[in-house]
Amino acid sequence: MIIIEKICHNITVVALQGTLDSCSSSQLHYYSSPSVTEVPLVIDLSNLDFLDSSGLGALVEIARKKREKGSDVKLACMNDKVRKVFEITQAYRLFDIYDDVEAAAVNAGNKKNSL
Amino acid sequence: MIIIEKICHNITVVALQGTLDSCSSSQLHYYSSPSVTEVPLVIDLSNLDFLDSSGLGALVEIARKKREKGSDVKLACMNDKVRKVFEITQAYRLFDIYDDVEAAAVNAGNKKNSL
Amino acid sequence: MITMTLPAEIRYVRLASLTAAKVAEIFSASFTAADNADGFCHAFELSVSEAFTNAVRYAVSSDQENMVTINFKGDRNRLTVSVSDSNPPFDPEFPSPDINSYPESGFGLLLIRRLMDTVTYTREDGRNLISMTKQPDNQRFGNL
Amino acid sequence: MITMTLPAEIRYVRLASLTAAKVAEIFSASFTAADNADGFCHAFELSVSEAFTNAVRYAVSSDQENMVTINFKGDRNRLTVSVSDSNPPFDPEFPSPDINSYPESGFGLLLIRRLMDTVTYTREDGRNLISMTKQPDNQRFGNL
Ligand SMILES: Nc1ncnc2c1ncn2[C@@H]1O[C@H](COP(=O)(O)OP(=O)(O)O)[C@@H](O)[C@H]1O
Ligand SMILES: Nc1ncnc2c1ncn2[C@@H]1O[C@H](COP(=O)(O)OP(=O)(O)O)[C@@H](O)[C@H]1O
Repeated sequence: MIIIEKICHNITVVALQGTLDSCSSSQLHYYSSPSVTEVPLVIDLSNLDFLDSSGLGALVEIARKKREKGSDVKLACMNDKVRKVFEITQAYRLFDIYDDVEAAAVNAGNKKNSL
Repeated sequence: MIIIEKICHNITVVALQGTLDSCSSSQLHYYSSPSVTEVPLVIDLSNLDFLDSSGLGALVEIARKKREKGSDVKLACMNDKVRKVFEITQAYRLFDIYDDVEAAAVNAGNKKNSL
Repeated sequence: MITMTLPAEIRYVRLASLTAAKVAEIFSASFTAADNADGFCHAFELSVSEAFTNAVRYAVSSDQENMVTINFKGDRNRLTVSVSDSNPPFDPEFPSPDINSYPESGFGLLLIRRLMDTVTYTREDGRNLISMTKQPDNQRFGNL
Repeated sequence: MITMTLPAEIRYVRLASLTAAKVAEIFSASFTAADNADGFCHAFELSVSEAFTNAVRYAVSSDQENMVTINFKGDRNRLTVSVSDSNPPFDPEFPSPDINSYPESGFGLLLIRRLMDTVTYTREDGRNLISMTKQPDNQRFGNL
């Protein structure tokens, strides 16, 4: 997996490219480490070709750690294969999910929408 | 392999996408069939990810049949992996090879350049 | 019948899942009725990713190298993939955790059960064998 | 050691060559010195495409299904892939034809010999085994 960081509306946007599975999920550990848990984050999934439950676990960990500190992570642009994993596990309930990075970044400073 | 036909400068341009190997090479047989051997052709390789010697054989057959009828096939936009096959087999000697489709189409009506 | 044998190392997980996707693609190409080929291929890609990950993650270190075997078998209108390992036995009905507790694991077998038409588990000769079957035209859970 | 066994059917050729490319990618990832990983992976992708094609093309029909076995073995700084089939024996030094005669075939073994560092051919138990080895950092013919 390739990780590209960019800034959008003063928010760090992390674009994931390729495969997020049990082999590559540890590459996301940095984003749940104490030094960055308070910083809001957008994860751009538009070039993520494949996600499995281990990759999902890494995203869930980031969400939990950030929320414990009053911050949040927003997800943007998931394709149908990625969406399927969120549907079956019901993980869509844990995340604010946007169709574009722009909208995710604008809302990144807000707490998670309650259902 | 996906084959997309388009017209450029009144010349038929066939764009190959994906893999041209022993499984897919028969998809090119039409272009060496008697009904089209007299028609000049450009083959756009920009989206061809992989070529092997069976795929090369199909291209060589098209060139031979067209030249027998005084026509020609020009190749455009080969990537490094495809070029490697032309180098090792020296098949580059049999073809006029262009860096862009435009140039190939403009020259498609001409006989093969002599070396 | 296609067989692949791999060391139980996590660096091979994508090789396993890509192989599954490609086998499913070739298999579904023989069905004109397969109007959901993408979902069919993804079901195999994801299920094999989960099963191979588990085979590696729950491996018990031994003198011999642990090997994982992946087997594909097309049977008329169904494709079956089985993954076998030499790990301790496990419960294939393992209940998945409550998502609201932010679980970081526990969804592998749930995904497999939901993506596939049939899942069977057998224990034989000291090996686990999880066998997963799906029809290309079965849209129940496989559609993308 | 990774092993794949496939029926000798041409529809599996891309599965074979993609598997080779992926194994080579994983293997070369463990070499920081591999400044030509693309060429290394392509050498395996193309050589296996050629060897598997030949295994299918020159198969003799039999009662039993013909199977092709592909074997990968990483040995310190070299990756070896071998392809074995139950076809009649052949000459691995088969000379390639003159390109000026517009040959439509005959370049498979030439490509293998040029892309790989070492190629050996053995005949054992009624099977052909072509074994192809390359180092990731050997740029002789592998660079793209
Ligand atoms: N191949 C296996 N070998 C041994 N135990 C396994 C295997 N697959 C699954 N298990 C057991 O079943 C449980 C559930 O697996 P799974 O649903 O994939 O969730 P996870 O692996 O994320 O915990 C695992 O925690 C493990 O105890
Ligand atoms: N696996 C194989 N089984 C039997 N014969 C083979 C095999 N591989 C190669 N050969 C023989 O070697 C010759 C040269 O092979 P190759 O260089 O790949 O060219 P091509 O297959 O295009 O003729 C073939 O024509 C065939 O007679």
